[in-house]
Amino acid sequence: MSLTAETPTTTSQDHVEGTSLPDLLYSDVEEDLRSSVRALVTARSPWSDVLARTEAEERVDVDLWARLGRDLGVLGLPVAEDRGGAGASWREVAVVAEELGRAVAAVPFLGSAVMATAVLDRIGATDLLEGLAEGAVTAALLIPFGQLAGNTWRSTCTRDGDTVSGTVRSVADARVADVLLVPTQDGALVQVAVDQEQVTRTPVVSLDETRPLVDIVLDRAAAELVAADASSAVEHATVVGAAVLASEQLGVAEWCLQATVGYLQDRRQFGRTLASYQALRHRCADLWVQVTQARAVARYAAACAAEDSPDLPVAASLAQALCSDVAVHAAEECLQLHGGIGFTWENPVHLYLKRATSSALALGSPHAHRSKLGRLVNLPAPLPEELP
Amino acid sequence: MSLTAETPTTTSQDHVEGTSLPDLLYSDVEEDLRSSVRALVTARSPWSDVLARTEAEERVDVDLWARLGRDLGVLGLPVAEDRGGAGASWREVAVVAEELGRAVAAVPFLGSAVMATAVLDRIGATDLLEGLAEGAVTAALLIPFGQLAGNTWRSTCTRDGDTVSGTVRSVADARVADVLLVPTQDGALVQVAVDQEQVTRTPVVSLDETRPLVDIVLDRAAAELVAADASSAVEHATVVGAAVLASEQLGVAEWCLQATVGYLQDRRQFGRTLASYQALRHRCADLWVQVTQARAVARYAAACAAEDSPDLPVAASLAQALCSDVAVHAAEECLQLHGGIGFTWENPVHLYLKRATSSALALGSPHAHRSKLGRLVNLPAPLPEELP
Amino acid sequence: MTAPAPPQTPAEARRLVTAFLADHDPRGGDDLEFLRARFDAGLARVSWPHGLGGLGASSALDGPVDDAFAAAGAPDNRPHSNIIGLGMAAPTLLAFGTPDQQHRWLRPLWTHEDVWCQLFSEPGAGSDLAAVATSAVRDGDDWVVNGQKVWTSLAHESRWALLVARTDPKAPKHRGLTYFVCDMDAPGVDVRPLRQITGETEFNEVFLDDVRVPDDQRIGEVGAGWRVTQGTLMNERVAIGGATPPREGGPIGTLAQHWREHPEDRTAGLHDEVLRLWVDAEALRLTSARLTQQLLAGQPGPEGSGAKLAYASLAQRTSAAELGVLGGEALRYDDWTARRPVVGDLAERTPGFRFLRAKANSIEGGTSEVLRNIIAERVLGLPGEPRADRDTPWEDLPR
Amino acid sequence: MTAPAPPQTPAEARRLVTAFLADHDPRGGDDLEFLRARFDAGLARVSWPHGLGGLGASSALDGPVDDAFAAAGAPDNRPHSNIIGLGMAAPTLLAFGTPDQQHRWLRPLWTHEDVWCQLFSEPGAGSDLAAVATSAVRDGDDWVVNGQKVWTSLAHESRWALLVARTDPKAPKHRGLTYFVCDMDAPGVDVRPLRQITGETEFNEVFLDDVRVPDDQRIGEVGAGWRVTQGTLMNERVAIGGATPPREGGPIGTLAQHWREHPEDRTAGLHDEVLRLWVDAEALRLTSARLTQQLLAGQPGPEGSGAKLAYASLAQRTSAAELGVLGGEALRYDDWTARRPVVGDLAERTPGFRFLRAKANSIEGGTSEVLRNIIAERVLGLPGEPRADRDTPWEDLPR
Repeated sequence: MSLTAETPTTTSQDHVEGTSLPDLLYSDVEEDLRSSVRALVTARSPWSDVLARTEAEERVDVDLWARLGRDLGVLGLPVAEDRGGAGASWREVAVVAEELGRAVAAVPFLGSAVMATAVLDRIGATDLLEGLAEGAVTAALLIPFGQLAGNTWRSTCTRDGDTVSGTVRSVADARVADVLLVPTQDGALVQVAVDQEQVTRTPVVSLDETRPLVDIVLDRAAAELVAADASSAVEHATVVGAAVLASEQLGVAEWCLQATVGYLQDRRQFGRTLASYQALRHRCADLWVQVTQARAVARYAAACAAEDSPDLPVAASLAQALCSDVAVHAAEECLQLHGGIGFTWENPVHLYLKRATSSALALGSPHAHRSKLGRLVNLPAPLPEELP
Repeated sequence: MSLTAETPTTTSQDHVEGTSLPDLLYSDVEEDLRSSVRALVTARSPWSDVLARTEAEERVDVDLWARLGRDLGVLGLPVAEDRGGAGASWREVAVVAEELGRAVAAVPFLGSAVMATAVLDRIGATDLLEGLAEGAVTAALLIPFGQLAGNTWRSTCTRDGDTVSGTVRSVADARVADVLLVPTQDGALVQVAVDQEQVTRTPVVSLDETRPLVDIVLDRAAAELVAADASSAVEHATVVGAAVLASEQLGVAEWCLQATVGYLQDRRQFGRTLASYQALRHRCADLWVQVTQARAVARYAAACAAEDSPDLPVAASLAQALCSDVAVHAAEECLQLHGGIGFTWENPVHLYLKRATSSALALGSPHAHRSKLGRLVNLPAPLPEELP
Repeated sequence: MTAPAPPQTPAEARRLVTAFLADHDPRGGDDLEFLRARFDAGLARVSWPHGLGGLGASSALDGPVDDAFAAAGAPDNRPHSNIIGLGMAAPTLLAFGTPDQQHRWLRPLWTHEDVWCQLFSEPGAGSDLAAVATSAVRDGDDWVVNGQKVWTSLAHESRWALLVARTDPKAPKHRGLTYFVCDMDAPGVDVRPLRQITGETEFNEVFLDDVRVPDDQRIGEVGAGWRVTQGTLMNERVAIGGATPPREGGPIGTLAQHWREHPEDRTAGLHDEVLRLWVDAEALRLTSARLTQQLLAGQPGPEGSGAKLAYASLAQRTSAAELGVLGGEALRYDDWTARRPVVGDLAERTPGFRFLRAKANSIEGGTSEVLRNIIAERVLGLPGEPRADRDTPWEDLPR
Repeated sequence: MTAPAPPQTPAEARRLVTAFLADHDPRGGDDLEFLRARFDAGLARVSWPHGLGGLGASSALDGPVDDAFAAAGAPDNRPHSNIIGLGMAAPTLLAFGTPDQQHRWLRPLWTHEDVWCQLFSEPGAGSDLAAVATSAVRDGDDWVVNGQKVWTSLAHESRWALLVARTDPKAPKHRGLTYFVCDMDAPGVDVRPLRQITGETEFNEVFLDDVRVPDDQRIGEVGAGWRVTQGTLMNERVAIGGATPPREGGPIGTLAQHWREHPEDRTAGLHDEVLRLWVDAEALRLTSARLTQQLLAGQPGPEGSGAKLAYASLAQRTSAAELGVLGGEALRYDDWTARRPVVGDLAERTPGFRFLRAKANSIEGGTSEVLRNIIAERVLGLPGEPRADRDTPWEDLPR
């Protein structure tokens, strides 16, 4: 299959629908949702458990994952009620992602509750959707996690009758998936149950072991057709994934800022708290400014996804370009201002640095998203250099 | 004429002659030279005079220019004694440039004593060289000041018998030149006396009025052939110009750092000196680190010019890429840390900001020099984007 | 008589405008009479109080009312030529002025009969505004003012000035200040243009030599000048949360347009920088929009300082990128003549002008360093710098 | 007997090596005997004193001597495996040790019989090293040491450690410290691996529980530990001014090579970043070379702190660019197992490892913030931060 390339427009003004912008604040409902999720992850996923799990046999927090579905019912938020969902929107999904990011929780939310859900919802695959929304089934979209969202990409998986074959490297959130959603070379989407010999999942030593990757080989695996023409649905799902990932990155950045400020207030050097040093305070202030910007663009991306706005591709790439850099920078500042202790394994900072770094590369690096924006808003690349 | 494009090499290792580097320190002779020049410009070119001259009829400090030639004899430093020069090298020229930069002195040193001298020395045009070295004649190389040093460039000036015609915009150091050295479309170099009707010099409102530009129109101006094939000499002269300009930029940066440190020690806010604020001190420390790097690369570029090293194109572009940014940043920090007073006309900071900014654009912007380095050291540009 | 209920919705506000316009021809010719009538009808700014140009409505309705008048072709009060009057003097008078003072000054201020300026900064009191040395000494019903102010925009066009002066040099610096309104036509007021690095004379120095200010032009109590000043400056920052411009509405628009129209100026390094600036400009636009939404929702946030900090950096980087894109052409400037700036001139001038002018963005209205201090202390709750000057009599402080 | 005159030129130094090699077969098989003989001949480091492995020559001749031995295929003393011994312990012993101490420790140190480490940092004393809490109490001819040290590289392989401990808690923090050499095999020394964010255990925590240190292992006077420590740390910084690597000799080389070999990974934004890093790497290389030239010319400059600051930033930016160039492939790591690092492993591992390891560059050996303080104070002459802890007894300081 081929995800169609974004269509360039003549001027960026075409993207501006007047000056009216969606609501960028958090609603009361969203704040309640945030409180529930935060209460759950605080109780069930303290960072020491997250750290221990990065070297445990079972990398995914299946208990937390089950509770998110069963107890909180936040896995089907964007799905209509008549399809088994909660009838909310991607805005609420983004709030959940923010809290899961803040806790670097090891659950396949982005893969199953965002991207797999988005593609199935777009296609209208109601049966599978219901399972996902209830938390009974976990699914993963079979794309390399580093693939630029929504961009030209050709799957190498091929269909042959009711089977599918192919190799996909570095797939996220597939470690505990029951079902793989496989885009194929001919533009279709098929579903593959993992409990068959023809599916091999090889764990990858991942930069971020709180979202461990696998390499997947399908060797004439039994496959069921979901949709014959799923190109645009897959493209849409990855763009929604990028939009929601920005909120997760925001949560990471917020934790890092908060941890840094707290540490500076506690730790003493030369008989004074670190917070009493102006150079360090100014760095926190700059970081705070960046976090406020990350919040605004992440909210805008979530709102565009919720409204299915034509500006969604711009909003998603904007959010990825900005929030990726902010989250990484926040984690780097958090480590640096913690000094040596922040460089040790037995401190949570590295979990956030690794999550921030791998999230920045996921679904396209900030460089790739900026290049894409150049095409979307008509800021073209230079002409090729004339050779001498 | 066409300056030949730089030849790419297969790996940058080709540029490394072992691990031996030239002397990057200042010799005692150079320090003596520095003292003489500094004493002269301190006495003869205080910043208040420089400022007044930016709006005076005569923008160039012809008195200082005469003294540099007559009293100090620093206009023919790189020229061999048997050609009327001092038999020193581009290293010493760079020290003079540093001091002239530190004083934002309004003299055509870069144009006449560096680029015109370099091209004539390369060609071996002894008669003209002697005049330049003595300070009896001032010459300017007729290229747009923004032209990337040493790069592909085609002159639009054409020869017709003993005349030359053409228009060149934004020429530096030509305002008081007696002789114009004109590269022509056919690769020759001709000299044109300015005291003829067929030469029109139109002053340009320049971003840096301490090095004012002119637009020049030659309309069948009487011209004398200097060399029929001068392409490589002109290219070399612009590269030497870029190498020496880096030292001038170093002088600008050094003044800005020194002025900033001095101001912070004097000025009080909230009952304390500004120097007592750690955030400001850290910015000075960062600036100092940058200035030490600018000094090292400027010295290296001067040494490569002095030795006519094959690494000179790399050294010159490296120095321009770095020193341009350092000088501009130093001037910006100087202005910002002076606060409002730094934003006023009656304060020297803006003279340095304008000199730094225009020097950064002169002989190629830092962007252009980095791109050129990419070609020189084999770090190629991306392949052209595939269109969808 | 009880005041009528204020309008609650944009539609209700627009109905009031329609009713007013039925009685007042917006193109009748006498703009001043029209503006005065609009003020008297409470439709100048509907969020202002009854009897003072408003109807006590939500500030969210001010925009729709202005829009409705503009749509009808009504004359406006040239708000961009009286920014300090409308943005700072009016809110200060409303918050701290006596009823007499409000009635005396607000109408001609709003109708643009009187332009206002502020006499705050001094050569020795910039970021440390509470260090002002200009003195005001009581003499009968007047105060006699002496000192030098600086960075005063519009002083040469202004009828009135907000003035902060020291009335008690023996008190600690924040406690010895008093706030006045100064008549700029009074004897002893000398306005001299102050030239900037752009060549322009956007600002002024103002010398005050035995200027008599009647005590009824004092705003707030004697010695309470710092509190009033803080109120004024808070309005300066809130003003940032105004209408959200369209995408590419700021300096990025000029740069993006040039990039689209001049393929020959594009290089790889500049491409990345232009895209980064586009991202940052759009992020700042959305951040400012979110701040406005917070204000309208009654959740005033501290993001204003952050937005100003980010704006200054963005404007400086954008104008620097413009120079880079232009390359050698940017070596040329347009005009160094000392002259007064023209409103809206920024986009018309050379990139060099924008580059130089943007250098002031991180200084004027609170330096970026002071804003970082404010964010660290007030938003993040980190401790402030040790202060040696809080409890010492002003006259004993080192200067 | 008078010592022979030290060699004055590289050629003279090389002649001494040739003469030594005539009597000692460099490939004779017993490396330790060869190294001991080289030490005894004063050719270990010719800049060290007579009788202590050297000939009192200029330090500019140490390199040529090493090169001459290497050219002859002689065994070396594995200097990269004893960096703290050679770079810090040896200079400290030479500057502050007694003749007995120098004769006891320098030869086995140089021959690599004894590896050394330093017991300086503590959980509560990082940048603020003078705050160490580890105590040393006099008991007869010994000192009894108790405390916890951290960030100790090579502790698990070391025979000896440089130790700074508090001998007078009632004195101000800088004045109550004493400097010792601690036997790492002594009872009560417990070395525990400390794991880092890379997964590796490059460093150690060292617990000292009633460790007895004989008084003849004290370096310098009781209470003079801070001065000795400063001497040690100064050597740490001078060590930066070593041999100049070739162009692209550092992390930039790995990045540049990848760029050349993988056209498919190139993008416009990354191109500019790679070129900027190349420029900065070459600038730092030249700056370091200039610093070395200054040192050799007898003009020790303060550039060492600046070079370390710039190196940390460059290493971090370069490894981040590597991740960007690799894109999705950089999501993979190689090995999280807790293990001891291998010298020279950096270029062999994944970009993710280099990215994580580089985070320590701005912390270890003086944080970038401390280095900025040092530059501002010692180079630029700006005032230091107000210090509340200078004159207070250590035991009364808040912790």
